[in-house]
Amino acid sequence: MLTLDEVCLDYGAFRALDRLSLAAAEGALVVLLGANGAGKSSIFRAVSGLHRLAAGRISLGGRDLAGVSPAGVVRAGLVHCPEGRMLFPAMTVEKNVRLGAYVHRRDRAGVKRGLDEVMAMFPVLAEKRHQPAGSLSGGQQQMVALGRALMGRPKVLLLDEPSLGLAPLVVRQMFDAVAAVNRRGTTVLLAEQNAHAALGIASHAYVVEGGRIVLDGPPDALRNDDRVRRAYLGG
Amino acid sequence: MLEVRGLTKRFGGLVAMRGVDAAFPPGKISAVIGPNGAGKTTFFNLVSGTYAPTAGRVLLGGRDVTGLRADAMARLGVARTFQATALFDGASVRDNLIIGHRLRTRATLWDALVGSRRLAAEERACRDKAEAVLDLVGLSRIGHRLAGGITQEERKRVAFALALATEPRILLADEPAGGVNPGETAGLAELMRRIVASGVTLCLIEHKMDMVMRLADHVVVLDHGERIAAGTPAEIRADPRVIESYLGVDAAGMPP
Amino acid sequence: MRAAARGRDVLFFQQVLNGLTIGCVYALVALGLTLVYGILRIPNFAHGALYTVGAYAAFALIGRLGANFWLALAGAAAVSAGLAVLSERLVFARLRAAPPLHDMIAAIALLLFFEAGVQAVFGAGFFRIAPLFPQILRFAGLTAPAQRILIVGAAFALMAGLHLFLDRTWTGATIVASAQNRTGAALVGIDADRVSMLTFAISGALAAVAAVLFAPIALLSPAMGELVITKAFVIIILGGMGSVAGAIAGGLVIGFAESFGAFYVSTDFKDIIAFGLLTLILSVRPQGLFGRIAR
Amino acid sequence: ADGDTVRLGYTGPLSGGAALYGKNCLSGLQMAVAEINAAGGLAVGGKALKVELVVLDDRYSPPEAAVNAKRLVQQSGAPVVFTSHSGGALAIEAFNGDEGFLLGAYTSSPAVTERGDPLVLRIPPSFASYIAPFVAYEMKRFGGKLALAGGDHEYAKAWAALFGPAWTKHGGTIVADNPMSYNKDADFYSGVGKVLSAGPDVLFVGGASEPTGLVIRQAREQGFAGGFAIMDQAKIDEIAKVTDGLDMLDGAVGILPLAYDERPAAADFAARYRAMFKADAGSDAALNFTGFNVVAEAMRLAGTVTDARAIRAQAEAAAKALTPKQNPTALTGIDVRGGFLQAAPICAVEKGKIVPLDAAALGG
Amino acid sequence: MALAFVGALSALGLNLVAGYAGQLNLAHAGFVAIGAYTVGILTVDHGVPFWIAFALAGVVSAAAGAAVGLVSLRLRGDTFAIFTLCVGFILYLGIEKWDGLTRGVVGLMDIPAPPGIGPVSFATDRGQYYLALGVLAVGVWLMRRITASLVGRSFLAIRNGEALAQALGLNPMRTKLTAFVISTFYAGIAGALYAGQVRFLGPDIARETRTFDALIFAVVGGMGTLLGPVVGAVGMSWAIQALQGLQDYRMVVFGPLLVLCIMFFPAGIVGALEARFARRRAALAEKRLAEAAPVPGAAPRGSHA
Ligand SMILES: Nc1ncnc2c1ncn2[C@@H]1O[C@H](COP(=O)(O)OP(=O)(O)OP(=O)(O)O)[C@@H](O)[C@H]1O
Ligand SMILES: Nc1ncnc2c1ncn2[C@@H]1O[C@H](COP(=O)(O)OP(=O)(O)OP(=O)(O)O)[C@@H](O)[C@H]1O
Ligand SMILES: [Mg+2]
Ligand SMILES: [Mg+2]
Repeated sequence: MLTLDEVCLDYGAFRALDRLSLAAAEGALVVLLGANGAGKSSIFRAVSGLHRLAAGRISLGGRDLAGVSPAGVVRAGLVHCPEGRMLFPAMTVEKNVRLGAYVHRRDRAGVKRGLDEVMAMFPVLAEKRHQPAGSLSGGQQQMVALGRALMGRPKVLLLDEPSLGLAPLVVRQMFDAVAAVNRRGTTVLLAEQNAHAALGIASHAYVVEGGRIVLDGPPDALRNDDRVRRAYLGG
Repeated sequence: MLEVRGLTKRFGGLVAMRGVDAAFPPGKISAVIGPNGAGKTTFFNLVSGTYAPTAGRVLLGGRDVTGLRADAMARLGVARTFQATALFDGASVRDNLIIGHRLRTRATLWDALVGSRRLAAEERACRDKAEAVLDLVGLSRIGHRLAGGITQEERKRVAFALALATEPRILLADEPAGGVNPGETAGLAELMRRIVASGVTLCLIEHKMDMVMRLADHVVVLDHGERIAAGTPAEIRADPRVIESYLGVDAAGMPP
Repeated sequence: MRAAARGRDVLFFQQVLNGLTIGCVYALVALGLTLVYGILRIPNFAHGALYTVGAYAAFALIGRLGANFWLALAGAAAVSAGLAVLSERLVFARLRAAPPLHDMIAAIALLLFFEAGVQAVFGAGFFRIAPLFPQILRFAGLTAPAQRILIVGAAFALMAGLHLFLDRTWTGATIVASAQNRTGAALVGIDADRVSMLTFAISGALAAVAAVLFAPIALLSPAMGELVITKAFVIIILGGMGSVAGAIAGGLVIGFAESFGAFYVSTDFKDIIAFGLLTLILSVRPQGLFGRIAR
Repeated sequence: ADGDTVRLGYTGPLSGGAALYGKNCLSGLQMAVAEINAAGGLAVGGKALKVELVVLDDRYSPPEAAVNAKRLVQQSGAPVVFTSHSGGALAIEAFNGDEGFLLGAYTSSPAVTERGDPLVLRIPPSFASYIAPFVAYEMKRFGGKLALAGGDHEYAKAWAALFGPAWTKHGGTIVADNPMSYNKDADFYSGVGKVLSAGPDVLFVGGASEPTGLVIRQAREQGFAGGFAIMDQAKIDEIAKVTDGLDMLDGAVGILPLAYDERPAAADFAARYRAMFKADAGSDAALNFTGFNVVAEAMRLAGTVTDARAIRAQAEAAAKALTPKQNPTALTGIDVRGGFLQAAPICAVEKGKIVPLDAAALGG
Repeated sequence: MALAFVGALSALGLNLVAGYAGQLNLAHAGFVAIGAYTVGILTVDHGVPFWIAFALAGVVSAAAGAAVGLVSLRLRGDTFAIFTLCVGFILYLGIEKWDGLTRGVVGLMDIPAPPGIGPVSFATDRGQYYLALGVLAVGVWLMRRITASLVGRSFLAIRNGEALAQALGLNPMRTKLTAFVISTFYAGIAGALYAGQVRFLGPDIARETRTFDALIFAVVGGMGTLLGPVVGAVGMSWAIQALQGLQDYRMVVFGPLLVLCIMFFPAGIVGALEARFARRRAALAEKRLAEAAPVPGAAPRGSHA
């Protein structure tokens, strides 16, 4: 479905991704593990067109994504739910979520249906429908971000640290939701520091370090890897 | 050395820090850990004078320094590094460090205008300091490079050098090993030991548990702006609340 | 005694009407300025020139092509919007990676260019556009030139329209979203270039409409934009840079301050009053009336 | 002056708010230059010199006028520099004596000649002569309450400073004094409202013609039924374009527009001007035209195009020697300080028509 | 050209506060005007000798700068810039309306030319030229001392990162205020020179367009470089004069030229040259290091650019 091939990405003189390759099969839930600053978000920024590649190729279902604008990427069926949520803080929850369907705006019935589905998935958002998104707690904001991303009807969903700053209970809800989305057929690429939880729902995992993939395999294999254990599983 | 009592910080409706007590003994390495958004950076911002606390007190060597601004705190010997590894990217590494020692100089505009001897002496002192700290962090050979163009690990080292150039008594390091790979992390840990050995008290925020556990003499755990535990690494590792809210050995397990 | 009191009331209401008229014109100009600033962080000094160009475009449409007032208004809006979009494409879009100061210099350069261009085409003379409604309405001792009522009515209609557009339409939402979070907007598939162009187009059109509405009670001259643009800047920092509500409120505040200042204090000092007010408000509320602190 | 060309300079507003005025003044000078050259040039010292006018824009800024004047003298060798605003003239006076060039100042402001600069010619008539007839006419027709609502620029303030005392001396009272920024403001509604609230019979107004028209218009719109004393910077025919005709101007006194001046020299000038510029001449153009001719004639009489003092010394004789064709403004002489002796005819608007007034009969 | 030197001096001051300390003060022309009027009023109305008034011009302007800076430097970024634009307007309007002191729109005339010092006379144009050149040279020399010193480094630190600079013990307010005051001192001296040169003052010299001129000088020459403002002022003054021949079309040509200039020389003329030298120097240093101590495999990631 999604493949990255020898991708390089620079911030000025600093090379954040260094000939990095990875692939996510259709329907997979792929987890990217890595420390702060390892380059997970940079991978996502490269894929979603927010940052130009220095080298390499990215393809989505056979289509080349190099040089496609973020809007074009969304239209191609790939939605990036970013780190830091990037909500529209002064807009209401409903509007935030609805704007996620911007590329499908002509399908009014579809937008309405999508909105109802998101509200059903996160009942707390239905309650806060008309409040400004900025006034919500971190966990609720993360749900808005996820809901907004789902409105884009992604074939591939990139989730960047959805558990960031969330209470353990909320983290669990979040992972439940992600797993559910994946079960319905959406390919998911999930960047996480919360390795335990992430490996619990993953079908495949990559370990990113210093802008490169240093290890990959099925979750169980990684769980048993010494290095992963030491660095990401706190033991 | 550094002590806080009942430290509280409110941002509008959000309470980012609530009644935190902590003490950082001199000559030791302390660590502050906790989940994302727990208030660790806020804690540093309060202690270093970047934010004024809503309530509570900050004591430095017994003296009440609550509410002093960051520059005053720096002059009293509290240095810090930033989570995003802030450097003056447009300047060379050496120029970064020279400005880092400015607070220990007294030359004024007048000295600059008349080209006084004091200014010359102090500029020499700043240069010497820059070389000394560069040497300490092991980066003498990249002093001429633009700070914007060096690697993440080098940035972390330069950040330490910059803080050291202020001749601090205590150094607050926010995720000093964030974004560097395990090999480099070990090098940084070594550097931190050297810094403490040179007589600087160190306090760090870190997510890399193995490093914290090996390095720290004393650990404070924050969650939701509150202190949920404090003690030696061994005590912390065994604390059920810490396991639950942070270390995340989630007994319940996640749905497949 | 009672007559005198009534006279005072009449004069007072007269000033209210006047403050409203000027305030509306200022608000329309400031709205465009604040939209562009809110989304692209460009302090567009050339905005005043778009105002000038709009007025001259309408003048040419009426005088040389015999268009009626409303047609000329639409034409002027189109011309200014077009020029605004062109300056975005040819200049500001190419400076996006440059330091913010460069946007400001470029805007100043465009201002010089447009102003000189207008003068080169139309000459330095004053012109007038005939009012759509030259009548004077009189009731209860009040006199109100119909054109002024038209300005107020049209401006409020336009502001309401703009509000509905931003609030109720997908396209409007793209603008609001981009102003609040550019990255977030890009990630839901909003085309940043399109939003920039649209924003510049709207800002140009608003400036032109303000100019054409106001032109019949004022005069056209190549420097006419300078008079309003500085006020518009005062207004957007007063209202909070990037805030739509702030631009409207700020416009009315300055309009009333000028009108009452000119009447009750001194016409000579009305500008000082407006700027003084700003200094005062900003020293108490550095983020402006409606501004958000930081980003 | 090199070889067979003599260069004279002009600095005035050619861009910005006062550009039109600057260009009107310039057109009179240009017309004089064209006519002199067409007649074979300027005969000085046995040679026929071609005349050239070097033009610089100063955006109505006095310092820029000063800088321009220096440039004109140093780079073009201009022995004479014309300027069309009092600020510029005053700025140039700071050094024209030292640098030895003649200043042709088109400003009615008396300050320009009052300081005793020996190298200055002040081209327009002094406005002092208009004041008495204006006061007499308006007070007689409308009553004794005057409101001052002129411009806040230097020239308008000088006018108001003479007009106000003349009014009270004639037995009237001043009920409001509220100068407005004719050059900078777009709307005068509040300012006009303020003076009207004092219940005046007569308004003193004036700045550039078009803003003056706006002020008059807005006064009428707010119900003012009295008269207007219009200072000479504003021209009634140009005002009428803003007030949509003369109806709103009923009861106004001002200087007679050139187009209505029926004296043969003036009418002939207007016709020639129209042929050359395809536009109606204004008095700014006519006065500058005469002014230039005085300077040219003085050069011929002095036999030099470089010695400013010698040229200045012949100015009085030159003024007297002008032919009617060179002298549409009926210049009769030049006073010792360099002020031109001429009086523009004055007029009033009565029953929708411009009627010339006899200044002498009104006590002018 | 003497006026171009005055422009350069004023741009030099603006460059210190905007280019080095990162605070774009759009009231700059107002401070030039304060300096100019100080000379004008003191010499004309109070008979103060020119050179004393000249020195006071800098002081008065700097004092006004301190007062304005204390209020306005609490604001940041664009808000600071636009706020100072408004302050500039207040200064301009103040000069225009306070006729009792400044003669308002009439203008202040008969300012004496700078009297000669010893055998040197400044009454002639040539004298004025050398005077302006001399003052400018001293201005550049002092500016060099300031910017190359620890004080100048503090300004740059504030510009490059206020939070970091503060954490390093620099007091941002005091640092910014110092830059602001020096900058307004330069403005005041530029104004004093101007008064002695033009010898007539009108409120227009405080207009925002004058600030824009100085800003354009600095940006075209190179913001944040020592000689940029001087190069810009002399170059642009020349260009504007060269375009006088175009009359009405002057700004029609000048506007696009300016845009092209900032597009293709974003760092300004001097900035571009300096960057070039810096690159060459860095390459040399790198080469020397490599020759001196070849560390195998030490070529760090990210240093390839
Ligand atoms: N805009 C930027 N400019 C310069 N460097 C950047 C920028 N964004 C990221 N970096 C650097 O690139 C590296 C990779 O960053 P990235 O955000 O991809 O890491 P990450 O794995 O997502 O980390 P985190 O867990 O903190 O989100 C880091 O060293 C970071 O400092
Ligand atoms: N300036 C501020 N204004 C408002 N809220 C703030 C501000 N700074 C921090 N916060 C809030 O305070 C809380 C604590 O943030 P803080 O940055 O201290 O967390 P942290 O423990 O450092 O997290 P991380 O590990 O992600 O760095 C967060 O909810 C954050 O949103
Ligand atoms: Mg990340
Ligand atoms: Mg933090």
